[in-house]
Amino acid sequence: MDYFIELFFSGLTRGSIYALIALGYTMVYGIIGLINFAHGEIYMIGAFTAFIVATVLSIYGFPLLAIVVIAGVAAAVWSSAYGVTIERLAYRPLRQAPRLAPLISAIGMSIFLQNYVLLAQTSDFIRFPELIPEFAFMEPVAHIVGSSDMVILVTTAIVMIGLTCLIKYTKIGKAMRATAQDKTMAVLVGINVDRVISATFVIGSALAAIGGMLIASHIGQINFYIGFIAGIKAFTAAVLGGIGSIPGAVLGSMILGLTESFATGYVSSDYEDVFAFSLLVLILIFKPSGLLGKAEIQKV
Amino acid sequence: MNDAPVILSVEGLSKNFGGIQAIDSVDLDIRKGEIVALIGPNGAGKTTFFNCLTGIYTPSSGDVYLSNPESGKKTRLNGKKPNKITEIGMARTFQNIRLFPTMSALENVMIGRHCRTNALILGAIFRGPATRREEEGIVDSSYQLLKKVGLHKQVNEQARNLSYGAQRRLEIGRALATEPFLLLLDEPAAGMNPKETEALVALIRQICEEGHSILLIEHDMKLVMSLSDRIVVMDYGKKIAQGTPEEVRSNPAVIKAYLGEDVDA
Amino acid sequence: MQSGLTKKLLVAAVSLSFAMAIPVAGMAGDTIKLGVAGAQSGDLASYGLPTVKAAELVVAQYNAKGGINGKKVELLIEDDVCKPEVATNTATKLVTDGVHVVLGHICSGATKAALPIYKEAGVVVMSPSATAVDLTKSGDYSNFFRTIAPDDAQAEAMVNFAIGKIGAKKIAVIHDKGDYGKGLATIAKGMIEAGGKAEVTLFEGVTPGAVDYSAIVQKIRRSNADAVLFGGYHPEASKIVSMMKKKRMKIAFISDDGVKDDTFIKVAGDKAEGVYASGPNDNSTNPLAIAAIAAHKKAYGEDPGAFFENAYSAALALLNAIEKAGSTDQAAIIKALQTESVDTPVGNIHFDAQGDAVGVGFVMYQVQNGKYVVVK
Amino acid sequence: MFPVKELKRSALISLWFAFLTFPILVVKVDPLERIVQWRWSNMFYIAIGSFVLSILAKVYMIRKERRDARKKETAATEPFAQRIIREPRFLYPLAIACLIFGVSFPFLFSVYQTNIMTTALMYVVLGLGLNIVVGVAGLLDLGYVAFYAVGAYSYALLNLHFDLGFWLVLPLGGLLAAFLGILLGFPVLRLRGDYLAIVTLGFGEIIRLILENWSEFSQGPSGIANIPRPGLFGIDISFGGGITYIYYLVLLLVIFTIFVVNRLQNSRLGRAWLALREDEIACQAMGIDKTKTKLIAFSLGAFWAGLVGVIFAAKTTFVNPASFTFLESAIILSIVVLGGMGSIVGVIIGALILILLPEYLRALSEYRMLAFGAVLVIMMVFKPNGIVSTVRRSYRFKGHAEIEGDSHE
Repeated sequence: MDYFIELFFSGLTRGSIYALIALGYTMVYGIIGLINFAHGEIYMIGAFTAFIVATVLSIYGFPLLAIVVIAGVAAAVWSSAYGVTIERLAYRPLRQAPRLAPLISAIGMSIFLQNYVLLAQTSDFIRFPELIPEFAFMEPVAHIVGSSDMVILVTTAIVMIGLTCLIKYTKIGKAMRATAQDKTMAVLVGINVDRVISATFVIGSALAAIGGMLIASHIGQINFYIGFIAGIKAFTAAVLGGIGSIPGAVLGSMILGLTESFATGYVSSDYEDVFAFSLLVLILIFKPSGLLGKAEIQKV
Repeated sequence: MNDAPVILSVEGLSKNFGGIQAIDSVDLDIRKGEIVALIGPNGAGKTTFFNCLTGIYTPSSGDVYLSNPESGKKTRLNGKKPNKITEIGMARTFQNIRLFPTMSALENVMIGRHCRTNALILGAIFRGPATRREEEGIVDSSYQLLKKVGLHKQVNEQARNLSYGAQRRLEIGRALATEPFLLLLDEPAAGMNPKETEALVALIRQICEEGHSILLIEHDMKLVMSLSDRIVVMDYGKKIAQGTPEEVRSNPAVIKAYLGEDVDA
Repeated sequence: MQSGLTKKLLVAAVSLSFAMAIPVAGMAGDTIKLGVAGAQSGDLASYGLPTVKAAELVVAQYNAKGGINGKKVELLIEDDVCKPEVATNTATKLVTDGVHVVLGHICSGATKAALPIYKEAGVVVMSPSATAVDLTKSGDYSNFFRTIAPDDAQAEAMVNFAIGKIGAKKIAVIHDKGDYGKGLATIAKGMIEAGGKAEVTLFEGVTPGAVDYSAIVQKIRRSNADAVLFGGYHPEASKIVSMMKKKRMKIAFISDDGVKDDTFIKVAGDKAEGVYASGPNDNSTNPLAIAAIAAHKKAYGEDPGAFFENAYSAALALLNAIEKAGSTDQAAIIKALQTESVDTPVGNIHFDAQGDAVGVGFVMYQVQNGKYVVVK
Repeated sequence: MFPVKELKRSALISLWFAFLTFPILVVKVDPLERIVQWRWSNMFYIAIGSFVLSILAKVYMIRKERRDARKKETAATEPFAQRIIREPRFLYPLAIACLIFGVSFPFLFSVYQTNIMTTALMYVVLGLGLNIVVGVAGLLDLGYVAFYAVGAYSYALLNLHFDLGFWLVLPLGGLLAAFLGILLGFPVLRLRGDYLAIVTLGFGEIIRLILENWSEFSQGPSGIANIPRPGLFGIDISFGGGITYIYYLVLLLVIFTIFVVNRLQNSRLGRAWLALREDEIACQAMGIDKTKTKLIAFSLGAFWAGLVGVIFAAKTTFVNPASFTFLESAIILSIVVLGGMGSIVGVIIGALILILLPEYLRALSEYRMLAFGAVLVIMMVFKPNGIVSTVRRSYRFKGHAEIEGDSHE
């Protein structure tokens, strides 16, 4: 039973990280219908910014709590700045273009950002400072659930609730929902669609940055390539849950995380990704719009 | 007229979308050579009815049978795919025009010939005599159809560049290319000016005289009254009346359904 | 308008042919051309770039002395991204550019793809890091040498250490699914099973880049292993090691040369403490190694990366062989490599008939107080 | 000539970029030595660079607007490339010139150049194959590389275990890939757009992971070496000769592919694919069997990937799973989109650009991939429809010389 619980929590941790990244995918997709392949790179840049800021602060002798807060805020700010800039440069000019053009632009952006960080920083793996301390009260269960797992789970939960409130109750949230449903109508009722799209990129990027900081602190290392795999997985999770749906992204991420964890635990980690992708294919065969995605009724 | 063979028979057709009854046990027979109009206020379920007949939606209950007037072969359509139904001999046009926008007018019609021709990969690559003959046949008959719908001067024009009326006519031409014995027209006159509508009426008559039966949805009452042999009226998914134009015109249920709308216009 | 179009066409055609022709112009001149091939971009760049720097340092040193037999040494640096299909292009490019000897490639797969091309062209190749056993022992590649010991020698050192020194009875063999890691792990597994003194309780690959390794670590614990043998590189190793520490596991972690790298200690930090790794003989007191590292720090302002010493040694060995042979003829260089010993940062080495360096063996290291020290 | 307002805008842009790149580009930290390195010069370069670039971009925009305005006044003119393709008078001589150039290539250039060109031509075929799936039939396939891998491993494994020769495996590899295409296509082709994309991506990864992990079958990540090059009636060819030989082989395959794809596009099947891309519902209503037509496109595309896969194995003489990553699929897709979806000439140009570019960018060494990514973005932003758009065939009928609309846009 212990083993099961261990795997369960490890799956949840994974799922939470996927969820933080998947939300960005799903929000952007919901609004402009674009698979933002550069989103994984935003996550990576968030992690790098957090690393740089945290290290500088620790060299100047700041206390841990201040470091965590400032690094987190800085990561979110700069990731959002990158997100908005990418949208402005690589996606906005292509809004009227054929469907695949922004996709290729996104792939190009992803390659560019990877190499940008590679050149500006380093090709090597670097050690990420431990921003999450080992809590004493977690010690009895540390062999099952670590402190950082706990922090990740709690943070993700808080972020999810915050995001839901934001989208449900705030003005910008309502504008986002309106834009996602019908862009032309949104313009007609006086919503500044450009600003809504930018806001979407800001929120999505900030979430990814928080995810990047948490996971980097959890596994203790980063390099310029981490965004790619995490991005693909998170994207898979978003599609699994029904791309465009926010609860779907969370559900999909958790299912993906748990599947991988249990597949590793009970079958073999050799095929953990095979399980993940097979699950995706299976679910989509039976539910072609993902778990919580709206089944499109063809208007004829 | 009434002893002509029934080619389409719909028995108790119903369709619901998650609790909403879009069509409620509708019966309908169409005989060979008839022009039948389906009318009713907006949201009455006319287009849904079309979609159920043509296989785009699967009916929730009821049966649809299509009989080939020549061979007399009767086929149950429920659950058949749209392309199969077209192959059996029923073709349609769409309320909101669905042409292939970047393909030329001719190519749009040529697509209609698809289900009556056979060439596949090897034929396309080697382009043997049989394939070449078939291809010539496609081009030829498609051109004739364009001529029939009056678009032979716009053969190579991209469909999206055609005028609204021309697009509607092209859709009819494309549907005819599948050699249907029953043609379903969904608001063929929508958006046309009086002159265009007049030409359309003539075209529909001509098509009917050439042996195609026609079922059409239309809001233009003048067109409906002058063209149809029979009119079927739907409201809230139910068939509320049917009969000759005169019968329908004086039916109180119909007038009630159209409350305020000028039926005689 | 028509003539305008024709003219435009003509201009386009001419400029196109010029554009294609430019890179063809080879560099003339009487130099010795040392090619350096390996991953210099992409996710494996960190394994390939140190080799470039090593070559630059060695060549600068030679040229400062006036070159080899009066000829300057010229570097031809080409990226292969560690991909076989790119490696064949890289190799062809180097051969076309008239390369005399090649330092590289970095990955075994890319090396295997490139070697037939060098072989046809009569170019000697020496890799600082390609450890696949069949590169030398299959006898397929007479022109291949390396300054790193092959996987089987390393696997043997690791297994002997785990069973003999640590006294492990149950061993979990983990790898990174990669060419190097999985190859090594497979050999080690075979050795453990053939030896009969211990059993393999788990043999699995982890996914590089996965966001979390706790599931596999739990699985290792459940397998009741008393030692983990890991085949792969340091990023995965440090993730597993820190996860094991977090899960309060205290069993021995024994890894390979891909982990015996200071970057591992830098990345894993205090979690690295106590980790065992096999690596080339201890060179920390070797004056050449000390000098090479110092030169690197001076030139690039940082510590050298992976396989730097092997690459530095390979560059020295190649240039020394050319110097001793007095020519760039393949047979002469091979003969010199096999007969003439040379002092390098990895020791005094020469090469056996198969191409493996004699004098390069493996010893076990342990991380103690943030440094790798030899376990006696 | 340049308004002050624009200068101010450019200054703001340059400030923004200075801010944006600040942590990554300016600060470099060493957590162990506890050193912070402030590289202020980088910020300076970025500020200047983005200022100049934004001005250049603005100038370009202004000019483009003027040009567009002028275009509206005069008759719409087709782009240069388009006009060449539409006019047989130009197209045929150009095609013949290309052919002559292609045939004489190994004599004009070095072995290395020939080798690179071979790779580029292989991607031309891959691009044309994927073009059937994505460009013509409109099915977004992000796992195309899986079929490429199937071809490559067919040759590697069949040769290893059964000693089958290149010429026998060439069609076999194609057929195996096509078969796999059908097998995969059945369940997934009813998915729409982006869902299909992610499933094919997943499928591509599954194939790679199986090759990587199932060592008993595929020799795992260490790959299969010493795959023989194709023979020529039993004659052993030297290295340089071998490269030239494979070059001609691939050139032949390119010509064959162009021929076939061209014929397919103007056939009953090709029209059905296009129609499917434009409107699935209408397509079905016109009696086209959606599933069957999609399956044919999917497996035909796979067939080509399989063919090139076999050649890949023979050319590289070594295969391992690392050659078949998602990035490869992305590059082939980029070729199709960049060149112009559905256009044969476009795909050829796209492949030549995207494959030759990184090779000739070698001079930029470590900045190579950075430049590559930037080029992809810039090309898409300035030419979102690809370099060459599709040209549909026009038909002429006797006695109707006055047919309107002969000119396409």
